[in-house]
Amino acid sequence: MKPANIIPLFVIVPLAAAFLISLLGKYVRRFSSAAISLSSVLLLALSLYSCVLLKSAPAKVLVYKVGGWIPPFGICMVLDGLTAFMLVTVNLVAFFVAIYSLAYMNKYTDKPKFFTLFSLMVCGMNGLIITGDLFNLFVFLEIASIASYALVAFGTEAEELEASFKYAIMGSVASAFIFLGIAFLYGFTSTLNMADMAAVLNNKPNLWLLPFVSVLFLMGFGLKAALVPFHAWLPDAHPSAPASISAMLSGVLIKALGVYALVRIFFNIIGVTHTFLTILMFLGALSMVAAVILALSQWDFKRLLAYHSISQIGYIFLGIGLGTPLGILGGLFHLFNHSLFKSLLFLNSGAIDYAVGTRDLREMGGLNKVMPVTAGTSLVASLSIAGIPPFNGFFSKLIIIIACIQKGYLGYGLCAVIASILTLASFMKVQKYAFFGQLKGGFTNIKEVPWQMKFSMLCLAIMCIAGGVMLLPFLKPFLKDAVNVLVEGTRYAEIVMREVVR
Amino acid sequence: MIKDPRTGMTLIVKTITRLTVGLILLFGIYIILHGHISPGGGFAGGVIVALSFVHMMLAFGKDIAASKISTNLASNLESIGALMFLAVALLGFLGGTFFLNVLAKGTPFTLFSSGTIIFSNISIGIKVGVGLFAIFLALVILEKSKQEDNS
Amino acid sequence: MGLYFLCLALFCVGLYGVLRKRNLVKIIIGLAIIEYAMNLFFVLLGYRFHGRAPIDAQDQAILNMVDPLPQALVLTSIVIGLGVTALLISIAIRIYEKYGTFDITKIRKLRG
Amino acid sequence: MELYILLIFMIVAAVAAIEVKDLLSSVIAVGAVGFALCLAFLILKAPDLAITQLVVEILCLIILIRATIKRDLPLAIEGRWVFNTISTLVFMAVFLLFAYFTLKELPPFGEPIMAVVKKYLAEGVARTGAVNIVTAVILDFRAYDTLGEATILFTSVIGIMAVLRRPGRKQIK
Repeated sequence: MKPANIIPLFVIVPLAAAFLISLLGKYVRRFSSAAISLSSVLLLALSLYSCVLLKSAPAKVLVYKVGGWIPPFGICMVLDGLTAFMLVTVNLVAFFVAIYSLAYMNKYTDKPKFFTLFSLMVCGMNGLIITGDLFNLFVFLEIASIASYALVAFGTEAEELEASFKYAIMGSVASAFIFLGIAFLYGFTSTLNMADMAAVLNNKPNLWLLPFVSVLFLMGFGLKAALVPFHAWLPDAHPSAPASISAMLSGVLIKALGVYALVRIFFNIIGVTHTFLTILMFLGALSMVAAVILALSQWDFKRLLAYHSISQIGYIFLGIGLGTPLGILGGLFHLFNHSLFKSLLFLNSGAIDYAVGTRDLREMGGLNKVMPVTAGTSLVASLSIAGIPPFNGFFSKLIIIIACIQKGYLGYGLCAVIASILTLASFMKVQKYAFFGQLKGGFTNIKEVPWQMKFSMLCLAIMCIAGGVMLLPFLKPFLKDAVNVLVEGTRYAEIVMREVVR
Repeated sequence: MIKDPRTGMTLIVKTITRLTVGLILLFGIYIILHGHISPGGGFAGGVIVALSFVHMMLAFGKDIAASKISTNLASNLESIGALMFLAVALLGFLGGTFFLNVLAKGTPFTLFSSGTIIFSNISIGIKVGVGLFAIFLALVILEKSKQEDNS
Repeated sequence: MGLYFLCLALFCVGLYGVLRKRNLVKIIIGLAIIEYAMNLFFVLLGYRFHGRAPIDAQDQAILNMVDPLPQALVLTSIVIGLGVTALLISIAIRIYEKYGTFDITKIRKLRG
Repeated sequence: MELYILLIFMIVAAVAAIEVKDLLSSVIAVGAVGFALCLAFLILKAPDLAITQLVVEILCLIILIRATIKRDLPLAIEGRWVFNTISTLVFMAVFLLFAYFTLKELPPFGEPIMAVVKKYLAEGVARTGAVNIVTAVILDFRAYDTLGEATILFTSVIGIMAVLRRPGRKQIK
């Protein structure tokens, strides 16, 4: 058994879970819960094991040839530093959200369908992250997107259906742009393998093609990632979904489908130019500031969180757009941290909704007396997202700001600081209205949520507190390998092809 | 055109349908099985199979079509088709790799050639056929229950 | 060249429908047109003058086949289009049921 | 030449589908686009696609007609109509202008590069046993894509079942 043989399991396990749940979930009681727990544990273990595996690999990259066909003739899967990093992020959040959903989804009918779609969404994200083939990336992107369209409408209330329709239309247009971009690239290079394509593009001069394709991809993946000019769907879609799905959407989906795919294609295939990085930084800074200002006036807890997601995506793009190793490190670290604290915040909002039955901040108040776990974890998450020192959000924001200053972009650094202060203000409001103050009369007999929900929230909170250890020497290679993949740029082609031949 | 969703269309349509629906189904199965020799394949054939059911449902009304194949059975069959395709993919592990075409290739131009491709086609055909039919059935049941709500 | 351009023009017609129309069914139709256009564009990329369909014949050797890869990819893309369209139609039907209209301006949230 | 005629027909039908007031006519016009596309696939020597497009188009049309029949609605014209239309048209003009320059850099129509594909054509039958090269590509060389495709259809069926079910939430006690 070669070590690379574990790579296809990232797709097989969630797929098998999805098919089995949809077949047996109706007949066998608790089958869906058992299957989803088992598959998420397995995926988490596999993703952690893949990091260990990668450490011992000589070139820090493993290639799996699906069907035994040598790339570029067949499809290959590539496991490198960035892939392993994203896999850990996705599967970690998916694990906690799955545990949380076991109890939370009692509010809705037809649990097996929910878990089937959930599993398919995880499968889509894992497949997208691990693939080394451009069209395959598109296929898995569509799996994850379609599952998320259906999940947003899972409650089948009017508001949810509308949000889902809007999201589905925007998402499909984005997919059309991406498909058109792939078609142009195929016509020009006559290959679909990412490494091969990068090699061909390096040696083939062109004037208009790459800028045009870049714009197509920027529109497509920008829509999926909800960068500011393309963000209109997110504040509707994310609050409408069930809370556990909001956590997945804001926590990892926009990052896997948007940030990861964009970064992988631009850095490793097309190759970044100075103009592109400038555009990325500008859009990042714009998202950061504009979304946080919009968030300040929100009273719906989940809608407020959705605007903050756009703002934090801005931080990630600002960091990556700097293009320096330190900036990319900050961006990726912030991606990891944001997926932890934003999913935690959405899970908190779901817990409040579960116990109290409202999402409006003005109707809450004094909940820390009846829901201590929810209140405590949400305080941790709020402080993390606002960038208060011992928590993980502080470190990643600090790295991004230092990287800005190092490269001489003082204006962008200032933007980041201002956005951070505004975020703090916004979450002070949340804490004040939801958890502190006088307990309202009707709320005295509210109970804390079931243990599955508490378990997930507590674990995520602990990871938020301890997030800073990621920068310690013995864990840093995990981030450093991911950064190296991006810093290498289009040398990706060489690295992968050398591994293929071996 | 559609008089009553319960009883379907007129006698002429019903008689013609009785004659043609079996042929359409057979044609769909032919397309599925010959996917590796002639144009077509699991997906196109599966849609044709689904269309034969849809045809029957439009002509005879929902109840008769649903008595042949219910939503529950359809979604179960769909899951089984999907699992079969995954099993074909996993079969490749016998030869060491995911999706390896392990079976003997046979002689080209005959029905039993090309290793696992024919099994992939069959499982995709089952999946697509019943899956699309299930969509249509679900839409019709929704409309019907709405009409009952109104009346 | 001219064909490619016309194909992208068709893409733009669909895009116009999606962006400017205020009726759910019209938006779905616009999306369907976008899908047709992008599928056709990809297949056009693989066409070869005097090419033959990529299917071997028993009694003759076929030398100049058209590019089969775009055809395989577009097959996948057609299925994706079908899946998305069917999902959108069912969502639209549920919205119609709640509001009694497909008109976007009468549906509160979707405006803008 | 016939491709030009078909494409122009498709554009005209598409404009009709978008602009016509009656929803049923609009659905039928989009059906015309779909069937013209099917013919175009046949001319472009893609019989697999032609069959698939044909049956998918029929199924889509049946579902769309069932969705729109007896549900006719007027089209409303919004406030800032002129401004939005002009901005959309400007965006499209810019898109097409840049696309024009980009298309010049692609290989000319009818002469694809076919770098990877040569191997499929040369060894396809011998290595996979399938005579239909398209089937060989989708079920052997790139079978993993097809697994994704089947999963997409599965996802959308489950999604549709989930969206159409009722009630969506349990009653709150």
